[in-house]
Amino acid sequence: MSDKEQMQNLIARRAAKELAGPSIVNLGIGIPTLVSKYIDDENVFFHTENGLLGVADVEEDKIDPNLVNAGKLPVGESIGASFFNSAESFAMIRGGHIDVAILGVLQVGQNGEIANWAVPGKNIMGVGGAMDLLVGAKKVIVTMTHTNKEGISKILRECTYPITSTRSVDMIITELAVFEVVEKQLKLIELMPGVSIEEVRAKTEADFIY
Amino acid sequence: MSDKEQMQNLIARRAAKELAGPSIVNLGIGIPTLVSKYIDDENVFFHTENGLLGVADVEEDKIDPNLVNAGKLPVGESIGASFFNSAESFAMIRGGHIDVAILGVLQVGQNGEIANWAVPGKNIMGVGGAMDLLVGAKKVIVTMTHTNKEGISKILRECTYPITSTRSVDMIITELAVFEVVEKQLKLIELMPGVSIEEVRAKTEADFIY
Amino acid sequence: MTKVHQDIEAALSCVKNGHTLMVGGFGLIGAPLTLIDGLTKKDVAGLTVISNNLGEKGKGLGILLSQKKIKKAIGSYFTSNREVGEFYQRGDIDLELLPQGTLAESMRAGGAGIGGYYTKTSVGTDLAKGKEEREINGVTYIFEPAIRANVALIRAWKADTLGNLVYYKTARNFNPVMATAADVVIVEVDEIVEPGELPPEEIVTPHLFVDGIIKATKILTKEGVIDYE
Amino acid sequence: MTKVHQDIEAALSCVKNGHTLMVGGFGLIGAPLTLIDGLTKKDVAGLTVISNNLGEKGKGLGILLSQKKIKKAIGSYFTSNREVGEFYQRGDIDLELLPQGTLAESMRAGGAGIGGYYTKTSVGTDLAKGKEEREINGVTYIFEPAIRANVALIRAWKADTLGNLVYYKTARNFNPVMATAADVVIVEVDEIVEPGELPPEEIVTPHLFVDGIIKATKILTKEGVIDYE
Repeated sequence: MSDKEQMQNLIARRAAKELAGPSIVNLGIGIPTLVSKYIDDENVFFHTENGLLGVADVEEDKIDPNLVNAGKLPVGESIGASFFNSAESFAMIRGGHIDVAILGVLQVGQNGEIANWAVPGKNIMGVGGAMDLLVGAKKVIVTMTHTNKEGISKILRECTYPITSTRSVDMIITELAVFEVVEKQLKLIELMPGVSIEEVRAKTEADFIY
Repeated sequence: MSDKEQMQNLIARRAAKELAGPSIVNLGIGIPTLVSKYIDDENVFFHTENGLLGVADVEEDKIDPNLVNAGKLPVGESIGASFFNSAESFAMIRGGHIDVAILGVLQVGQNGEIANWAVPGKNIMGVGGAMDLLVGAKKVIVTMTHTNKEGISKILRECTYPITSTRSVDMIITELAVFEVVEKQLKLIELMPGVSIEEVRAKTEADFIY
Repeated sequence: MTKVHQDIEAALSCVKNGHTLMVGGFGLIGAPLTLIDGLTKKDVAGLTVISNNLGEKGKGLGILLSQKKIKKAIGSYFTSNREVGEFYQRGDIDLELLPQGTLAESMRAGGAGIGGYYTKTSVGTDLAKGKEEREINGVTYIFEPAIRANVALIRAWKADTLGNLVYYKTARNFNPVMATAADVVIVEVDEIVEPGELPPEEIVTPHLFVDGIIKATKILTKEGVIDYE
Repeated sequence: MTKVHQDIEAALSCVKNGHTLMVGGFGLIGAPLTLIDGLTKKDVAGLTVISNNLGEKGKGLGILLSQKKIKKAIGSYFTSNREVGEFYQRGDIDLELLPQGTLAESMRAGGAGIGGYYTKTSVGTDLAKGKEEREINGVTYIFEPAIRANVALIRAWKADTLGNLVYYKTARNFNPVMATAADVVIVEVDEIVEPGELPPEEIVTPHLFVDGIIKATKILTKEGVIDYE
């Protein structure tokens, strides 16, 4: 594994600890997709908005081009899985039938609002299911690298990119720390192994309670 | 057959002439239910709003208590039939996917509006799918006895009972005559066998073109 | 984890005084007869019942009505039980009458996170009185709000132990819609099977909608409702 | 009567200049690749395409874009085809971006005779700008109008000759919804069977929604899209 992959897996493994069955979990594209590897609870069921409850890993030789997740990556189906159409799938999401959504983001504000679909100055070209998941999932967990490629904090006082929802996420997990969002404020609840609070402070623009 | 049954079958047989495949037809309770007996076109498909496309007659010894039409009467299913839920069924109706609805009524006004769900002075207790069919079906045909038990015209200048819809029906078939509704006016297009225009005039309160 | 209840009291422990219940079925067809029978034996009052009709007199939900456990009913066709009219005349029940399609659509909206919607159905009739009108692309619609319930009691044909459901013929009717629109969904079924026995493409109600499962002991036959062991 | 077309030109004769088309699929998965290929060979222009995305560059709907047959696209995720951005920059295409759930729900409304509806999705974001807000039971929603099309081009797994459809795994996606929301619905399928071969309880799209059927000749495999005889 590359350093980057190790970091992503560290974050995904920590996110997996938040999941306990029975629960219905929707995993976004990127780091969230890795979370299922670390789940060994048969009562955690994965939902993908393109129309499947019961997403499972798939072996290379069993790949079916017509069985994919929301990132269009090949997946398998678990025992007891079901397929449904896009309107039904988003009815589940908006209707409050998804317990946890785990999402990647571009930015988080210190009020817990996120931006993960558009960058100012670029064409607004894609939103997918992000806004639906934000308004519909009972709990939203963000998994993200703490800083961008330039080393600049992605946890900001305020999102500078267009927000995805006025709903605050519930938890933020990075390679440095875990935050809860309580009454629109960030609260650091855990440092990742070997990370100091000084390092988190230095790499976080947002104010947070500790 | 009793006189009443003969009259009902006369009306139903005439209504059946209006149906030619390919078409999707919803039959109401009462006389409309009899129409399917007189259809011998395999491309006329019967829809019932409780969730079946492909209603067929059923023999006494094959009755299934869980296979009924909207009048809760036992029916059969044709080859190529499908079942769906009530929301899907009314989505079909409202969404314009039903070609013809054949309905019974209490009254018709001379503008073609009908009343078939409530009687003044009695509790308003039931409406069922009548209002949905009126707004959704491409063509609505009324089958009815020309007069009520007291011999009074049911085709009135104006409905005195609460109307089912502001949409006028397209055709009215009684044991005496067939009317089309053209631009909110009744037009007599056919006398039933052995019936004189004088008899129709005498038994019809509404104005009509002939 | 299992969603399968062994006794009816446990299955119905989620139903509390004053609750709003959705109850599946078109008349007795597809109605959760076992759960309804359980309700008639449960000490509960002040219920609001959302169901197409209130059974027939002395049958299905009709028994619950006779027991005066229902304070309000929302449905499309109460005519099938003449006792509803008697209760209404005496002021012993509130009624809300909706066109059948509006009833179904409002539940679907409630289950799908839709706050309300515009329908053509009932525009210009007595059932639209007091309802907001809106013209969209030259057509007049009325606003209808979403409906939800505390508990839905439904009937299906088969459930796997996860709660995936399939339905039998026209006993499907309102059941799959109600399964989406209540905080707690309890289903009675003719048969309980293992996960994997219902093909993924054929499942009508995915298990995320279902909270409790019980085997039906009341069955609708040509001769009426019978007990089944 | 048969709905089965033998050649692609006949199947696509319903598509006219300036039409609004719904095209099924989530990327290439479940997309009507045969019908799209037919469109690339048809002399047609000024289309509005409603589809989750516009394929990839040079694939699926991406070809149609390159051919400048699309004047407007309504979808949720155009990012998968970078050429869409280039066209947009040059003013060669109009885009309407909707959240994926709103896209699906608006089509469902269009097919179900619903004029419009209120959703929580996108409230307070740039995608809600200019849209009517309404509070219902203390929650803020925005109004979204129904969407319909002149023609829907979809893909299913099996059709019987009446037009009843079933779908394969996640190739289902938008296809069943689009089947309800267009004046003319043309489906391509892997297999055409006789009426009665699809069990009545398992049919996903009843035949009343379907106008034309054609056997697919373009198939998505692990290695990409291939021709199939």
